[in-house]
Amino acid sequence: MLLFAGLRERAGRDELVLDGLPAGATVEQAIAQARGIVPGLDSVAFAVARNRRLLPAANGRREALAEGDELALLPPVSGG
Amino acid sequence: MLLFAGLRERAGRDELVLDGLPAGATVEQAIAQARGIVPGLDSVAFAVARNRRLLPAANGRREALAEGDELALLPPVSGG
Amino acid sequence: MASAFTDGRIDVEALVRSVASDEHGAICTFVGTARRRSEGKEVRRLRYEAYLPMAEAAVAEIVAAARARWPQAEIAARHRLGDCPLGEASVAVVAAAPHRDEAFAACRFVIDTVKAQAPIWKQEVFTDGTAWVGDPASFRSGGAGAAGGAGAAGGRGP
Amino acid sequence: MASAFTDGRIDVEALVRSVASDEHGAICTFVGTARRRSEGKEVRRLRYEAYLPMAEAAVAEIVAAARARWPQAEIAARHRLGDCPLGEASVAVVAAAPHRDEAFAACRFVIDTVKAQAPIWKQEVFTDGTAWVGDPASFRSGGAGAAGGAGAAGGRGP
Repeated sequence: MLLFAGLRERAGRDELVLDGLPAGATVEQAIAQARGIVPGLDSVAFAVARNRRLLPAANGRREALAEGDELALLPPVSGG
Repeated sequence: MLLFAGLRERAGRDELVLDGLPAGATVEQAIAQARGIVPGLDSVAFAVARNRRLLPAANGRREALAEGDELALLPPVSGG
Repeated sequence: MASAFTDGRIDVEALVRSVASDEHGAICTFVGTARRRSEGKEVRRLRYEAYLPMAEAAVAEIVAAARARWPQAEIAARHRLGDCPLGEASVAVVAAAPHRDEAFAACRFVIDTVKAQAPIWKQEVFTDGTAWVGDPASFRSGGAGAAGGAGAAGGRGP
Repeated sequence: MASAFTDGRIDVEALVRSVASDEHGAICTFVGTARRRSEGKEVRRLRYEAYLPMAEAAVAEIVAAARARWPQAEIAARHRLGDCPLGEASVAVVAAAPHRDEAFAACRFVIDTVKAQAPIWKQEVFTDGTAWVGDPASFRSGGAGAAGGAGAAGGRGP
């Protein structure tokens, strides 16, 4: 799971390896595991990208993960 | 009286000297004299500047001229 | 203040530098260039003429009006006179401001108002003659050299 | 297609040349630069980070959407990553089109959408710490060097 900006700094690293997620685990389960690793993960409203596409805010986090998926947590963007 | 762009080309020169205008002549009288000199003067809708200020379209041409006034006939502008 | 008019190439980068600063996060630049085609006809180059003292005052007033409306903006404008080859800039407007709303709005206001109001005239030079834009009856046949001589300096002195 | 991202200075003139042609009479350029002040605080420099493969795709999609909407426009965009000193360009968008309505509209659309959607993050480096814009809880004291190391390359590879 890739981390950026303030989330990367909070975690002290730019990638988390999530072990032990059961087969068919959802995006939300992966995020729950990240909560135990990244201090203050919920201090910022982040979006989630799966394989470089933004997940729909509505129920994207209920999707089941597949082998090799690239997840990324994206704090509010501020380019420009 | 200064001429620009198509009016300058129609007249073949960039300035007309208007002789014999009576004291207290109006802008319109000066234009009438220019009509006799510049072929096709009214083939383009021109504005009139007096001392580098645009005359109001409504009744600016009824203004009386003063000694040393600089008149200019301005075809539709097309800068840019 | 520098003249808003030049007989040669417009140095757009210098114009940008003249308004940029680290107080301004947004710079909007508009450059108008000479197009090869105009209403279906092939253009060889453009030629510009101005009523110079009145046009200088007009551009200065337009820039002042923009600064009154967007007080934090810095604005510069330059217009070319005389011959303008295809692809080269005939006019440039730069607006620098703290934020992009002001930069876009001020830049757009200045170019729109200069085009609508400043006493500047554009002549299109075609392969078969010349014509003043906005004055269709001004077409003169004779190719690129037809209007040589008159207005060669591109503008009138005071 | 060239990358929309660069670790060094953005060459705005080269970007303009890449879209200009004598078919286009209007070129609108937007440049965002690093400002000295942000909400009353003194900024020493900016630092940008991106989710690079996703951000490249995002900018390409935004440019493609603009070209679909303004088919005659040519558009180029470049964003800086890593350190951006005060006064230097962090982002540049150029739109060339036959007429200025399209050039302004396409340029504005691209910068607005890149800022709103592309996965790019700006960190302000103050004299007394750093903070990611839009993530106030991310403030870390310790001055300009605090965030060194992580993200030094300014972006992530694929």
